[in-house]
Amino acid sequence: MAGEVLDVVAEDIVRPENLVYRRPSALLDVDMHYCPGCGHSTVHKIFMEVVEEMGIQHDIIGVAPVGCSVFAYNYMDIDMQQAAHGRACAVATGIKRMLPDKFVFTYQGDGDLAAIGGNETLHAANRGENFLVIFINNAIYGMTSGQMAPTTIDGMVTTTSPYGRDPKTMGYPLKFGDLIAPLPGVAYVTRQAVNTVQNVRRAKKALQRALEYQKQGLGFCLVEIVSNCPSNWKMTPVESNKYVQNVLIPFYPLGDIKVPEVKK
Amino acid sequence: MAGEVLDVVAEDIVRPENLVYRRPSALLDVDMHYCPGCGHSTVHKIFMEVVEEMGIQHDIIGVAPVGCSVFAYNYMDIDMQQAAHGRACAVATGIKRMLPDKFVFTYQGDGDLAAIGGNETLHAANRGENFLVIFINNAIYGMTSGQMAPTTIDGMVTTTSPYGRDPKTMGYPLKFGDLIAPLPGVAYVTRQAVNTVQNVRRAKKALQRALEYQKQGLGFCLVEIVSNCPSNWKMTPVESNKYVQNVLIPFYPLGDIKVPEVKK
Amino acid sequence: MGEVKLMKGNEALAEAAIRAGVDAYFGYPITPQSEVIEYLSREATKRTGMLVLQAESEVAAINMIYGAAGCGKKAMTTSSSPGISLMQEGLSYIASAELPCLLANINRGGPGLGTIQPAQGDYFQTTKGGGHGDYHLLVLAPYNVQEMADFVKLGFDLAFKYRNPVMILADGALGQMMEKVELPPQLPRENKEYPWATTGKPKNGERRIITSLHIQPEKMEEINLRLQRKYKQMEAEEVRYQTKNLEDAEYVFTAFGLVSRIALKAMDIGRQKGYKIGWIRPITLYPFPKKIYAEIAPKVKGILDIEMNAGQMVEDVMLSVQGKTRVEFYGRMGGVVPTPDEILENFEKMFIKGE
Amino acid sequence: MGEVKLMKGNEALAEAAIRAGVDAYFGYPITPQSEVIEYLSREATKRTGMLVLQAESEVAAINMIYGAAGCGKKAMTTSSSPGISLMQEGLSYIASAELPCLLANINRGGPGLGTIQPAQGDYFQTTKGGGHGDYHLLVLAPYNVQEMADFVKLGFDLAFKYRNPVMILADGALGQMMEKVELPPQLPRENKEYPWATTGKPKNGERRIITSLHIQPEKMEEINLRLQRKYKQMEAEEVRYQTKNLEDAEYVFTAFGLVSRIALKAMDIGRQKGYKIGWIRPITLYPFPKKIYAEIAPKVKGILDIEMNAGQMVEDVMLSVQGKTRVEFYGRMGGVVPTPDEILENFEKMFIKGE
Amino acid sequence: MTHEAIFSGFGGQGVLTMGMILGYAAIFEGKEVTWMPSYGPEMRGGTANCITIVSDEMISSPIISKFDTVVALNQPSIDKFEPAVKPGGNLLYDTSTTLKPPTRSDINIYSLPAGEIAVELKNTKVLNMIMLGAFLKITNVVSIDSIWKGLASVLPERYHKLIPLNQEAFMRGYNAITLKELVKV
Amino acid sequence: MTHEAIFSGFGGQGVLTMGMILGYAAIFEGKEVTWMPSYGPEMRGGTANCITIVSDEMISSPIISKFDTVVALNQPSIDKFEPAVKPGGNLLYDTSTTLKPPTRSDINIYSLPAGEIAVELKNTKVLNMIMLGAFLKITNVVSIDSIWKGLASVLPERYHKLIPLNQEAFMRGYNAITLKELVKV
Amino acid sequence: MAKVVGEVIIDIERCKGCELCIQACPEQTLALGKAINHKGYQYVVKVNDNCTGCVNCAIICPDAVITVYRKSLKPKQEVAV
Amino acid sequence: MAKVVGEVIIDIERCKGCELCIQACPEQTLALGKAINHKGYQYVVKVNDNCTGCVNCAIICPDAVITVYRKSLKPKQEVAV
Ligand SMILES: Cc1ncc(C[n+]2csc(CCOP(=O)(O)OP(=O)(O)O)c2C)c(N)n1
Ligand SMILES: Cc1ncc(C[n+]2csc(CCOP(=O)(O)OP(=O)(O)O)c2C)c(N)n1
Ligand code: SF4
Ligand code: SF4
Ligand code: SF4
Ligand code: SF4
Ligand code: SF4
Ligand code: SF4
Ligand SMILES: [Mg+2]
Ligand SMILES: [Mg+2]
Repeated sequence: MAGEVLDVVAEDIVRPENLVYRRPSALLDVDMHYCPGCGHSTVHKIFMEVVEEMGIQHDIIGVAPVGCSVFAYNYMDIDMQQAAHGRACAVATGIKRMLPDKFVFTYQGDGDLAAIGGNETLHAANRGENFLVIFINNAIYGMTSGQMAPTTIDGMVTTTSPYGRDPKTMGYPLKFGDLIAPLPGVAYVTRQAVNTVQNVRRAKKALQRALEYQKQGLGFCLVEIVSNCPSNWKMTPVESNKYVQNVLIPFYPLGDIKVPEVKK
Repeated sequence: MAGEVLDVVAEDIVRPENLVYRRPSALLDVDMHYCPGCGHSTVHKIFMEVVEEMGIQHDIIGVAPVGCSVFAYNYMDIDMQQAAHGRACAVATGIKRMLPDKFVFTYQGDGDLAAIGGNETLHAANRGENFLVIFINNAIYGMTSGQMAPTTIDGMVTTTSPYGRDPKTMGYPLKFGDLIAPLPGVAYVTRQAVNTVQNVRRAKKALQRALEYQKQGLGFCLVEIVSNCPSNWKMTPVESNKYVQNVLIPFYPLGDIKVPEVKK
Repeated sequence: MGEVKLMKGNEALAEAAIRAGVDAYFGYPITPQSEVIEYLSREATKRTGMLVLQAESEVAAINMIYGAAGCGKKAMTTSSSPGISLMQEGLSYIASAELPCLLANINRGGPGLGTIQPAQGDYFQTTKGGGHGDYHLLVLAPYNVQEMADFVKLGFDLAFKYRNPVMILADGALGQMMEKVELPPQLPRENKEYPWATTGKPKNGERRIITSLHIQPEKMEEINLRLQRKYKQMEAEEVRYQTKNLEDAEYVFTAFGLVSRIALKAMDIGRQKGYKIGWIRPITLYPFPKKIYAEIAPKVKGILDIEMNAGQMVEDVMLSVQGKTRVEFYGRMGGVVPTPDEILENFEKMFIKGE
Repeated sequence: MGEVKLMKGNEALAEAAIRAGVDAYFGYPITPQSEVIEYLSREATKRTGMLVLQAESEVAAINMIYGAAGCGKKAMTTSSSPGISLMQEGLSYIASAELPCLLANINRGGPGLGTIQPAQGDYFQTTKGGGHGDYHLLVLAPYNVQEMADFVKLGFDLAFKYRNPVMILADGALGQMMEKVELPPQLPRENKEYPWATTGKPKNGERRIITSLHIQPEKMEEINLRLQRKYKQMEAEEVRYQTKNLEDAEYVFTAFGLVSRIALKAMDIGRQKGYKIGWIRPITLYPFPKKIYAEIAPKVKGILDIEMNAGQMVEDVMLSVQGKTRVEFYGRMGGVVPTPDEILENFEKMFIKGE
Repeated sequence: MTHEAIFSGFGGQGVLTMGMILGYAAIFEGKEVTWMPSYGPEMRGGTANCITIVSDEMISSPIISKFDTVVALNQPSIDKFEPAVKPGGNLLYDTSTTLKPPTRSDINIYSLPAGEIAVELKNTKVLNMIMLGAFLKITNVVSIDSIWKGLASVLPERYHKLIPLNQEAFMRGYNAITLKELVKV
Repeated sequence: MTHEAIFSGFGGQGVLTMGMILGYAAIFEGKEVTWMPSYGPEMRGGTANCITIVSDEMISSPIISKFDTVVALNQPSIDKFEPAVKPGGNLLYDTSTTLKPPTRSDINIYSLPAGEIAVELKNTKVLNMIMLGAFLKITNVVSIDSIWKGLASVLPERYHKLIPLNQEAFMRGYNAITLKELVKV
Repeated sequence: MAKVVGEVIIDIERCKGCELCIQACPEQTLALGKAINHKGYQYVVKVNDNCTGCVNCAIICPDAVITVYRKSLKPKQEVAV
Repeated sequence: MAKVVGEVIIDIERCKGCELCIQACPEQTLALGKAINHKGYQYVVKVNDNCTGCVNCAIICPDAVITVYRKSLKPKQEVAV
């Protein structure tokens, strides 16, 4: 074996000083209920890496939505509240206004954030509430088994658009980040993905930047993550990540939509 | 008297053939409850002129909001429904989807449309619902006696911003028309006013255009009217119209924000 | 006999809606009833042209219903507990404006986000008026999949008869389970004009106004009196219930919906053990079948009311009985379904052991 | 004696909130209670640093309360009937997640948009749970401006004692009228840490979760059982009511809130006419003071319940009385307030003439 | 003793303030008070009124339909509330703007040209104080001293320089009324 | 006659379909049926089951906790539902994936290597039909003919070409079971 | 050249005295009168005959109080024919 | 020149067999095994020793199943010293 040729065995490598990746400590040591390959898990993981790296595990309060990530609080080892469907931004407003020195974030699906919760999201953004919204856009209602979401793209088949979404009658796919970016209360809007290694790295950086901005009190930050739902898209995880790349990202291009003006 | 010099007396002039302006017949022959000089009345009047001129009094269904114009149905001589606060666009969706061949409109204040009703307005716009929204922006909650509205401008004193609106904590004045204009379902967004004779004429034209677009099935049309609230602004009607001109219009500039692409 | 199928309760309800010639469904997905909108999305428009629209929220959905119903159309929605809570303002408006429409609440375990398992914790909300002001929904409680289908047309008939919202209250199990169902015939969508409906001001007639605002209290009181008369009429004409074994009953089991079937089984087991148990199942929860309870009360030793909640219908039973017999309650909560054995055991504990 | 002022009920409530050291008010204007947010906007922040935030809607407001209450802060809102209906989902969540907070419903005439005049049509919604699932608000019914002020601190004390939402249910007149009020002393905003509150995971301790989701029915049933135990405890410890002239009473007038004062006047007039009338006013509507009714029932010829609605609290009176005496109801609706004469006249019609 | 009064007029005439000043005055005398405004959209531009009850005992209903005294500042108020005066009660109105005076004979009717007096005082805003003066002369519910205290409580600090003018107006109204033989029913 | 069964396995193994085919078959025989799936988030990736009751009379409770027959397609299902078999009832499981076989002695335990048979048939999707065949052999609740009809009803038209394969699988399961002396309790 | 003359009819019971028409009239034809109407508003009256029937007042009037007539007057001789 | 060698530790009970790591590995070190874990998933196993510790698999793994170690190997002689 290769190892032998170089005279190195696994035990030589598997040593604390050689550790280059481990599960973040802020992610609880339990199984996540998400389907195999689901982007929710990936985002949980990288966000907890950020929390760990910034050393803010005791200074952050999260708001879980109603959606597949309703159980986020079972995995993130931080104080959390579970909000009614769509109301995470209102709940986060209540928290942040009471605890302005703490980090606050919401974690929401596209149905939660942009359908039923559109108004709470819009107005929190417009008030410039100084918290972070992590917006998982998987173009579908995951938890309720695959109905059309505001972000479902043109022609996409879901259980409530069984013949493909027809924007003329069902509404157009909504780019919520683009919608609110012009509001003066909004500091940072970016769209990321977790379908490739590189995208995961970038998404993590975006989450970290958003928390830095929050620390500086710059206002509302939205990190949208174009994600997958292999179960309801009826694809394998690998296929689903390709669909993200080839179909979703062209419609939801990645990158920063708004960045704060540099303060001097 | 001048009349005598020209040998003409009032009776010579006041003849049907000389009539150049009369109260529109689609406006019921009753007093309106609005305060003296209130723009709501003006808009009611010109909209009923449009309805009369287009001959669609029997083919239009209106939705009244909750706000000072809740009683719109007492003045407009057409079929109307009164919607719960903020839900006019949902109600109108129900009507228009059932009666696609009729004209449908909502008539809403800024609190109704942009605060509590933000989500219904946003999603109706995004679905491209083929109806007209008449949006009376008087920068205040009129009916409930003068609280801050989403459109209240920076520094403006209201009963809930007694020291002037501070956008940092109370949110920024929201330009709802600009917000939704980019949505593909939206056909027409314009901002008008009724504080001067010329502006009244233009506003009327805009309302008429919106109904023409609806006839053509172009989608969601929003006619915003920057209006006054002398009572709650604590001004005379004349002062209030000057305030519209000198303070509000500079922040809410008049003109078309989006017009439909010409179909050929 | 009509077409017989094995169907989920939610699907049977959806299929029945198509066959009843319903004009519009506005709804928002929620477990355990999303099959309704899914089924309709697949089937309805292509078969009858019925409109099926996924609203942005339950708040929007109920107000779309308001608009459509105000045009005299048959409009409906379905949801489950939290979603129904969001509709309370809209329902109060609809009841006040006297618009006919149909709703179904496929009740799950609460309060809060709760569970998605079957429950009956929304009885109070449904029958006493979860919204503001004095109004009532007419409430139908199916106990099998057949009734999930049958109550759609019945519901619309009653809704239009009274110009009042009708609610089908069923627990999550009734939505999810499959049973044999005989489907009703396909009716056409009738394009009826109603004199009160806003469809464009008539050329020769008064304009129509749909409103619930009557700023003069005296006028608003008149509206209320009219509503109250309507409720009285419902009490006189629409009470529905089912009974078994009341003739020789010394005890009565009572329950609504699915639980009534579990109680029925418990009754059977109890009878085998020699207890003379009878059974009452209210079908209309509002108007509540007070009379049958009042009649049976003096003749029995006690009534055991069983619900999947902390004790809600039992108040209506007690109000009917007026102290004329002992009323006891047994309930499970949060999505737990009681078993027949458990019911009987508790019956024995309450009524037999202590005697 | 504290500072005495002539104040509107709404203002007294607002002033009392500042003095109780409340941390946050989230609300949305609605007649007849907008004075609360207006008063607070003027006074609160500059005096105690209390947060006053005009939310975009009642739905947002109640969920902001959830967030703030979840941090262990004293958070409150006020609204009136339609606005309260919109809060039902949020209230069910708050009750289920066991968060303490204070609400006031300055009840107006319904259903629907209704009127803005005083009414009591939201009794059912408030006491039986207008939201989904088995939960209860602890409900306080003030009958004068003094109690509008006093019940703020009391409400928060109870809310934190039970970790349960508390609702002040008052009609529009109580909000709008001015009376003499003795203001409570200014208390500091206490920056207490609660072990259940999410303020950042403790360095040496478990993280805190505020949730109402318990996907396993058995777990959700446990939550429900805990809630039910809490309600039982409230019934044991928190029942409040007031009586007059029960000693020799042959009849009882009962009513809550403002109407109880009108009933009191009717009682006085009645006594002058020689009728031995007593008076009961429930102060807590939930838990309802069942016992006093049960005790008095066998001793009197009848109870007349008067409400500004179609008959809601009367059901709780009847449930308490269990058929032990005659219970009659007299009500006005839609914002109409009954007069003392009218009450007495109806009393005579029901109880005296027929005798 | 309990006195049940209603002050009614156009919005903007200060009728709510009349009741408030009376209310505060009564409080300073240790009395109980309830003050109940009409509220709602009809306020807007239209008429406004407030029921003010002053009593030595706890006041039960703040909303009543018959009054010991009605003070009407305009014609619609006379029309609306004349029938609501208790037999033997008082109706006070301003002759300056009245076209159709009250006609009941089972009540005491008082009037004064308050509008004209206000014009004399060069401030139409004090019309309500003139009427309140007249009201007090008729009813004597509280002392004039208490009214001064009530006035100071109701008037925001920054307007306290207007107190003398208001007092003058009040006294003009007070003195404009001659108490006549009371109607007895 | 009433038969109360539960079919349980991983999500994706087609356990819900087993109950549905049985249900349809029963309907064709004029029987009453209730079919109650487990639903909820635990479905996702995890286990799934459905209670299927077939009876000649109206069926009361569709949710029951004790079963005449448990059909377990994986180990967790055996672990969970072995205690829920009524004394004297049946437990049927697939030996192919079982590490810890059931142990109760007051019930009839049947097994077959359904996984292996499926591999032989070159289609692991038919595992559920194999198990259903075995179930029918044991319980004899409906006729095989009715099962064929039920199969046709449940399978969407476009998959009807797969009917023969499914029938074969069913019969393989049917024939794999030898009925033994019944436990009597 | 023909001269244009106008006449306005004011529905005084419906006028709310907002004065917007007064502002809008280029001929200063309108002013607030001294009298009040049944709703208690001081209403608008004509104070000269310069009205040209330009309709400004009617267009700006929120309450549709004003009806306007306009006539082109031919030179006197034509009338005399 | 130093060669970099890596080692991955797979928490097989937590692996859901989504195969994303397999796709992401530049060295084809990972593949789905035949066995299933307690949750019923076929889990990932190492199939060669080419791992360079590039961390790709760990970064893409949604469930944080993989721990990675990396070591720079000095040329043999140094080891032999
Ligand atoms: C008031 C209310 N309405 C509806 C639901 C049902 N529901 C739960 S999650 C969800 C949508 C989930 O979709 P999304 O927000 O996109 O999250 P995902 O599961 O896709 O991550 C819905 C409609 C609910 N729980 N509450
Ligand atoms: C659910 C609900 N919340 C609040 C209100 C009270 N309310 C009535 S009108 C209104 C706002 C009016 O402002 P706007 O929409 O700007 O209309 P305007 O009166 O200024 O024309 C409010 C908050 C209500 N009726 N219903
Ligand atoms: S249903 Fe979709 S979004 Fe939800 S956990 Fe499964 S894959 Fe993820
Ligand atoms: S309150 Fe304002 S918006 Fe309402 S009618 Fe009066 S002036 Fe118009
Ligand atoms: S029509 Fe023109 S000129 Fe005549 S009064 Fe009106 S504004 Fe003046
Ligand atoms: S604009 Fe109209 S309402 Fe205003 S003063 Fe002129 S006529 Fe009267
Ligand atoms: S660390 Fe890199 S090389 Fe090693 S297994 Fe993972 S992806 Fe492959
Ligand atoms: S990415 Fe993780 S969960 Fe997926 S197969 Fe690889 S190790 Fe298993
Ligand atoms: Mg989603
Ligand atoms: Mg406004």
